[in-house]
Amino acid sequence: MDELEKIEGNERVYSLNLGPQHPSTHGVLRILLDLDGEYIVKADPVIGYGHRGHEKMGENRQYKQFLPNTSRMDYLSGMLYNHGFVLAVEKLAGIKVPERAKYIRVIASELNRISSHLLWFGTYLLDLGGITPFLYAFDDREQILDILDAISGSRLTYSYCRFGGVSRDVDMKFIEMTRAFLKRMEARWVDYEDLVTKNVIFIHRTRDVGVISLELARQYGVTGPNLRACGVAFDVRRSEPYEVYDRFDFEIPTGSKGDALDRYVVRFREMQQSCRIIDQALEHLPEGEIMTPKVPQKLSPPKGEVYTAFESARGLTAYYLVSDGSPGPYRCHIRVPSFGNLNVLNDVLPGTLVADAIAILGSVDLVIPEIDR
Amino acid sequence: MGYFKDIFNGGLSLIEGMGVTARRLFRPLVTVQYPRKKIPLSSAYRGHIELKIFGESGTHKCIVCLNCEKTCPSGVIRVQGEKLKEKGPKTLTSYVIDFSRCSLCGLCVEICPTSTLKYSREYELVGETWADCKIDLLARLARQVEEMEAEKKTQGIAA
Amino acid sequence: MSEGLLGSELFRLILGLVIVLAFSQLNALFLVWLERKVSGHIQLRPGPMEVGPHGLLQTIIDGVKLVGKELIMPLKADRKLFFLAPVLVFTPVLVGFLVLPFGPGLIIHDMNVGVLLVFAFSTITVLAILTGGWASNNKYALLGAVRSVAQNVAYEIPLLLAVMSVVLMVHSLSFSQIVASQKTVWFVFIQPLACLIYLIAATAETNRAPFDIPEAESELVAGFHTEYGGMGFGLFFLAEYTNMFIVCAVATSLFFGGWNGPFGISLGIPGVFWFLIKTYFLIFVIMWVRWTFPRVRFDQLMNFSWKVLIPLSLVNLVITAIVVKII
Amino acid sequence: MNCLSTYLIISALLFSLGLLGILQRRNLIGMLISVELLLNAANLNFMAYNRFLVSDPVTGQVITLFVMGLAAAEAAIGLSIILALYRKMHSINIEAAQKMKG
Amino acid sequence: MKINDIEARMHSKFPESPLNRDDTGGTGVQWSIAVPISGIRDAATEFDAAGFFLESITALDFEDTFELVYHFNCYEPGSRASVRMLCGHDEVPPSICDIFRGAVWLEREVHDFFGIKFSGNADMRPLLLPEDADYHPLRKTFGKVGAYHKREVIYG
Amino acid sequence: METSGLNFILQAAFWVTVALTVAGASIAVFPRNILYNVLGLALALTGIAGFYLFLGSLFVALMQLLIYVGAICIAIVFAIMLSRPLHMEALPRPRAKVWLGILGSAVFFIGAVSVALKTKWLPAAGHVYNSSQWSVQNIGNALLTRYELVFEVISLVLLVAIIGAVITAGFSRRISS
Repeated sequence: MDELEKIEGNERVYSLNLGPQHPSTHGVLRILLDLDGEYIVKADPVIGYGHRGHEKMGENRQYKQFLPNTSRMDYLSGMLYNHGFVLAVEKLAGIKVPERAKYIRVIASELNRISSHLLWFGTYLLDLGGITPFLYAFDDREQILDILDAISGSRLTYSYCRFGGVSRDVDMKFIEMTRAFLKRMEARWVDYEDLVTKNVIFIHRTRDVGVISLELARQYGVTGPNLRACGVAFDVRRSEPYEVYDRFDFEIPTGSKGDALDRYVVRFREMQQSCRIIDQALEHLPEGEIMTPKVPQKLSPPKGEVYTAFESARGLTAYYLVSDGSPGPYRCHIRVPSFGNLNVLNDVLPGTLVADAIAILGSVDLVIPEIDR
Repeated sequence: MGYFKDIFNGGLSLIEGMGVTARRLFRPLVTVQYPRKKIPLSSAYRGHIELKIFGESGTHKCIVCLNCEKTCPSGVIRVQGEKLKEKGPKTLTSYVIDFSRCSLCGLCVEICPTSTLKYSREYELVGETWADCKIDLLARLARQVEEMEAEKKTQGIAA
Repeated sequence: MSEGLLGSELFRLILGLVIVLAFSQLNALFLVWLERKVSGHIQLRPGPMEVGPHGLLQTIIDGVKLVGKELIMPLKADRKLFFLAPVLVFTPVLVGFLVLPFGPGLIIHDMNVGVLLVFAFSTITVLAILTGGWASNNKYALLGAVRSVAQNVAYEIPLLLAVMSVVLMVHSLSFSQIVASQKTVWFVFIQPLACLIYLIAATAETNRAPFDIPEAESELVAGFHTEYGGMGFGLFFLAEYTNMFIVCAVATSLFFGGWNGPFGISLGIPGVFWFLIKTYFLIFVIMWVRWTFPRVRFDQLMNFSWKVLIPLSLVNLVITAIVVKII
Repeated sequence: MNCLSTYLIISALLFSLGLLGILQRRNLIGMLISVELLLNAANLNFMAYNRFLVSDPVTGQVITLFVMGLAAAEAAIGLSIILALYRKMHSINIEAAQKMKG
Repeated sequence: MKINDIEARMHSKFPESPLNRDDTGGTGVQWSIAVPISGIRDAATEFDAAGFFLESITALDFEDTFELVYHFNCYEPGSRASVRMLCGHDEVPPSICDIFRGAVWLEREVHDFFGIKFSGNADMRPLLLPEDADYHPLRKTFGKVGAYHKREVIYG
Repeated sequence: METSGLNFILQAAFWVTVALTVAGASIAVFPRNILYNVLGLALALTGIAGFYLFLGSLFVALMQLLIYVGAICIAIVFAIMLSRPLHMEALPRPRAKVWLGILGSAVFFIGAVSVALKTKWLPAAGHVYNSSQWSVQNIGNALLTRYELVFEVISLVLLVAIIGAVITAGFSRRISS
């Protein structure tokens, strides 16, 4: 390290602007890199290019009007964000949700989680230079989007959940489609393992790259698959089960070292676990209402606050809503997982190669608009 | 010997990967040539909103209550109505949406007391100017009514 | 005067060059199309379909578009070198065609040092890439250029060593003699290791995935040609594909029996077709590899060359030398 | 054109250009480039003499090849010294190298 | 359970501070404690030592005061705790960025949106707002002014 | 008639090569930009390879390209990239040094040219130019028979040089990832 300091401040170090427009920054992220040759001496992520003021919008809107905003924060797991928001508001207003709606929400959320992970899988391989897995993953993701399109009517920003239920009931066709998808994925996992997981080049590119130690992860508040890759089985679906997650039998995959390969494996196995959850939920999907009948159009929850955490595709996400009794929140704060996941890169990137930096950046699965909010 | 084993296993994994791509070479394609071939829309598809045509009256049922305009989070909808008679409901004179700002949340459809709003099945919505994104729903309705009548006529002739 | 070398051959050379120019351009356009088709079908999509039957004319349209584009140069770029580089990158590529044995007698200039000629000129490509990368005055381009140089230094050695083991067997540096001596048995069966090393090193030489680190899209945007647009980019692009053809053609002549059919069976097909079939098959393999694997990292690439390819090719060369001496 | 003295004059020109480079440059890599020019001028002479005067056809060529080998060695060593110097002094100017004495 | 240990510790450390417990999990936070401005560093040190991580820092803007809310959590089920701290509109709370490294950005974000400066955080450049931003959008006085309450209106 | 036309082309080619070589050498020496120098050197070396071709030895010409352009120029470029003099401010050349250099090289040039022109060069006894004798086989034979010792020594020198270069430049990275 002392040698590193010696090199700083002389003409060897030059800076490189990675982004805001770069093929691998996934959105408008800019990282100011100080490089020595191809080694990174210092990394300073610059964010905020996609800041839209969702929190301020939340304060100026009614609860239901803010719902469409939520899926635009993390557009890759819009269903999960919708889901979390309705959970928060239901908790705040004390609305009960019918069982069927709970199951449907879980199925839709898990499908969305798989689609988000599949997109990450594809783009991560794209970052590493493999183009074909990206298109295979998108092929699979397309199936999920079709399923979600069939129930919600849109493919990315769903606005499917409602306070007290969901907006549309599912039919047999949906169940068939989902089952067919689960069956299809069985064969695909094998293909992906052959094509990517076992690939010697891939393993060499990711093993021991971008190690986030458990202590570092804790310091920065890293959550989600990135944390689980460090060996902690921390998942909001398990630690504070919401909806009906406590009724399902699923594992929380963990890694050991916290390197990029572990993060990859954890996400990969998480997709398989999500499939298991969906399978069980389809099995036990009850009949009945999908909407609580007594939810007023203009919802005015009582005074108070609620902090509702849920597991989005990227980690622990939480809505912090403070109500003053009016139809809109007094304060609407969103805790986003990518914030900590990007922040930790301040410590992880220095000392790595530019090529590694791309591999690390891809492996933590950032969605920049989620950070910018 | 670990050296040669690594090389061998590495090579094997590469060949396995090539096997996966090679198999795909002979599978049917999954994409379609879009403008020539179109995929059927899902039944739930939500395009921009439009006014529903009710069979008995052959027109919409908008009562200009302005609920949709008020509930829209993005200020998409502009509704204007006039009182044609001294007593009685207002009549819709203009219903324009600015689709470029719409977030397709569907609040307007849900809140409409007469259920006269519905999602269209329009998805080819390219525009070159902001003005192209402004959709006059009344004009659209008139067009649709005309088309329906024309269709009825041809059907009548055929019958 | 050295008429023996330059005299009567001169007109043939010039004629050959004209044909080569035409062929290489058409071939490169075809290869670009082929690459798109191969990648498309591997990825379960049709590839270009709109222009011409199955998009066959797509690359020509693209070429016309590239020619029509404005030549944009970054403000502080080095003007002379910036425009020199794309031209420079194309010249060595053409020289390679001079000695390629397309068929028996179908060779522009059958030199007794033909193999050497191809590799002597191929190094100029690196200089051109470097010039282009440096002249762009762009850090990504410069990084790509530096990577290209380092990669070239590392892969030239196993490439030449692999070729040398074949040369040792034939006792000749002339392509036609090398091909002629594979009448019945192709050298790929006698020298499988050398063939593999040659193909790997050649992939690296032509900056093809998984060794495309000089232009690594996800890391360096477009590497050394980041700042090039229009025909500047077009020339780099064409040169890459022409280079690929040459490398595969050389592999065909060195290891896959050139114009000879397998095991001396020609099936009545003219030699030139055998040659082209095999070359295009090798090109297909290289494309297939590109659309399958992720990119290796820069230092892993160097390690792979120094720790695996060079020792193996050296051992292979020594064994070949001993065996040749004994026989 | 193709006679001995033409080559000799060209080689003399190259040599004096190389000499000029060595004498006036401060950049060590620039000096190395000039040295390469000198070696090539000598090589050209060898080849020309071999072609026009010497009875044995290979001597000049072989010597040229040897000089090339030596030039490669010289370049390798020279460049590595320059790199080492650069790491130490952060400069590749000849004045920087002079600091090393004594 | 770590959460009970730390609750006892916090209680003994800040004996006069009100501590709200939510056993039903209705608000998503197991318990919350209100600390004075000077106490936040002590509290954060305790949480750090107990192996908690910092989930979020946010602020509420009231007519009379800011309220900073720190959410801590650990890797055990149901262990979220919040530390609340009243902070006058012109007060400068101490930074905890040397205790939790991730706090640097969280505090920067709070500074962006509310204009609360943290003493001890050297990096106070705008994070999400433009580099030259001199406004604080989440203050209730910014932009369209809606409801602007005193703290007791909501928390009694 | 055809031979004269051919001769003209050859003549032209020769003088073009001369021009390129001299231009390359000048670019290698005069510009302050080190990358220009290297490219100039590459051009001059390619020109010299052309001369070898005119002198009748294709093999040496190709070796010239392979070793000088392909290896040495690339190595120099590599060193340039590693030491990054491009980003440094180029110091002005001392005027006295420049004049001294010009004077020295001019004196040498005049001397060498006058020697070259005044000497009556006589081919050695038994000199016959025969292109068939200038073949690769002959060179190879000579290398491994008459010049074998020199060949071995040069190989050794190269090996030592490579090892020395590796040690001097040092492969160790300053920052380990």
